[in-house]
Amino acid sequence: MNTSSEASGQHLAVRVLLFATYAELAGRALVELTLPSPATVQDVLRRLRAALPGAEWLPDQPLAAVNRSHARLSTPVRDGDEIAFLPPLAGG
Amino acid sequence: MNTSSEASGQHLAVRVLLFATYAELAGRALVELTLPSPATVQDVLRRLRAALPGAEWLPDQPLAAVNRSHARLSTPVRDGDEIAFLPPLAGG
Amino acid sequence: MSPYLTHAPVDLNSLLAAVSAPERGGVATFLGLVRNHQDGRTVARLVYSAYEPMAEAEAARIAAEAEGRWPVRVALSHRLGDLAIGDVAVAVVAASAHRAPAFEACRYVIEELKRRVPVWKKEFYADGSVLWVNPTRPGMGAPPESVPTT
Amino acid sequence: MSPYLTHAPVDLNSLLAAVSAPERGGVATFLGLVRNHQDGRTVARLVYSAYEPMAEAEAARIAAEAEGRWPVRVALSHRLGDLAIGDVAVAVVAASAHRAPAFEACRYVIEELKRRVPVWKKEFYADGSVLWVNPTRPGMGAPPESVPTT
Repeated sequence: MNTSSEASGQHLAVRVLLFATYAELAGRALVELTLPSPATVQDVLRRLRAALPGAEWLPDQPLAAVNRSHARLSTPVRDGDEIAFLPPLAGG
Repeated sequence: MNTSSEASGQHLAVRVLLFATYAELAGRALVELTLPSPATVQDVLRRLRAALPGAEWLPDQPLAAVNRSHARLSTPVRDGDEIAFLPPLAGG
Repeated sequence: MSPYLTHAPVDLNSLLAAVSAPERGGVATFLGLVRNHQDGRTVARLVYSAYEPMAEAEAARIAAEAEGRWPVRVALSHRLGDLAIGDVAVAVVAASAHRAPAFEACRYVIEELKRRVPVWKKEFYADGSVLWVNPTRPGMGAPPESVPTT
Repeated sequence: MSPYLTHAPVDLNSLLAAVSAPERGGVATFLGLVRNHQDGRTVARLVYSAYEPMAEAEAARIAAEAEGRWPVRVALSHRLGDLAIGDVAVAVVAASAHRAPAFEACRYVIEELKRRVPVWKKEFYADGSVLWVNPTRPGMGAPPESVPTT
């Protein structure tokens, strides 16, 4: 947590969605998080692990999506974004 | 026509089938031919052209089949064989 | 194998049923439908005919080749007689435990059917003309490859 | 495009109808059926779930990519919820004037669907065990390629 940016009020709020195994590991499918700005998907993952027991079981480099498109861990996130961590896909 | 083999009685009879354009060109779909033995598909084609007005319109190297399998013009034919000349295939 | 040639509409569901099994999760299918155009002409209808006993034998050989080369079951059917635009002329179904062999076998079968099975197509055009389709003629489909002989 | 996800049985005929047109004579189809085995275990049933809005968006992107890359129309559908052995889980249909682009587009779409669309499968085995299927785990299907990101 970046105290100086918190003090300056530069924060962003994101919705984090978890699915399948990840939702079961974390015990939840939806988490609302607030982070210092700027932030990346990697920062969201780090904050999620700290905030939610069970999220520690998520892998270090999960598939991720921002606003319903595939994203990298380095992708920046903005206030109001919908971040999802996706277990290995198994459609079809 | 090989007079000596005819004289010796070494002949073979084949059924010749024509399809689609070839049947229309020749005006017939079935021709029974007798040839001196030994003979090839090429010999059958030559005899067919001589025997049947309209068969002259068949190409020099049509697709051919002997007993319902694809064959070359050099394939030998035997007494009783079913020889077919096949216009360009257009299935499917 | 069920007969390849039929004078009735091609029944895709019965082909699917013929190859389905609990261990075969991937099914690739090809349907050849009567198109409304051929080399810029408008097709009104067409008639398929065949050297029937050879077509059956050759289709069975092709199916056996595919089943020998890939872990698949295949089923195939070609309609003869009068067809209208949009009718299914030919159907090929290949089922396997995985999708790659299903696709490869399906593609193999339709390519070989077109190359080797003695079926012919007479097209009736909107302008009143009639032609036996010749895929080897320049501008009339793809050139043929050589046909394997015995 | 109609919705990709459905809780009802996949309707192949309506997919075929969606892509059919008089000028499209070649239709390639892939059906993914529920298999009865996975890595040597006997599967009794399974449940598919999805990140639904993203799955819809990604499926639409894949369809648009295929239609941009080949002269085809594609239709696709994935079933969610409880499925039994032999049920159709996913169907892809690609129609074109000729068969090569139909096959290529169909194959492209199913490969991309598997690689990019957020759908998950929980399998219930005959021995009572339950697993979320992980195609990236050694011995459990093919390894994933990288997923394109925005």
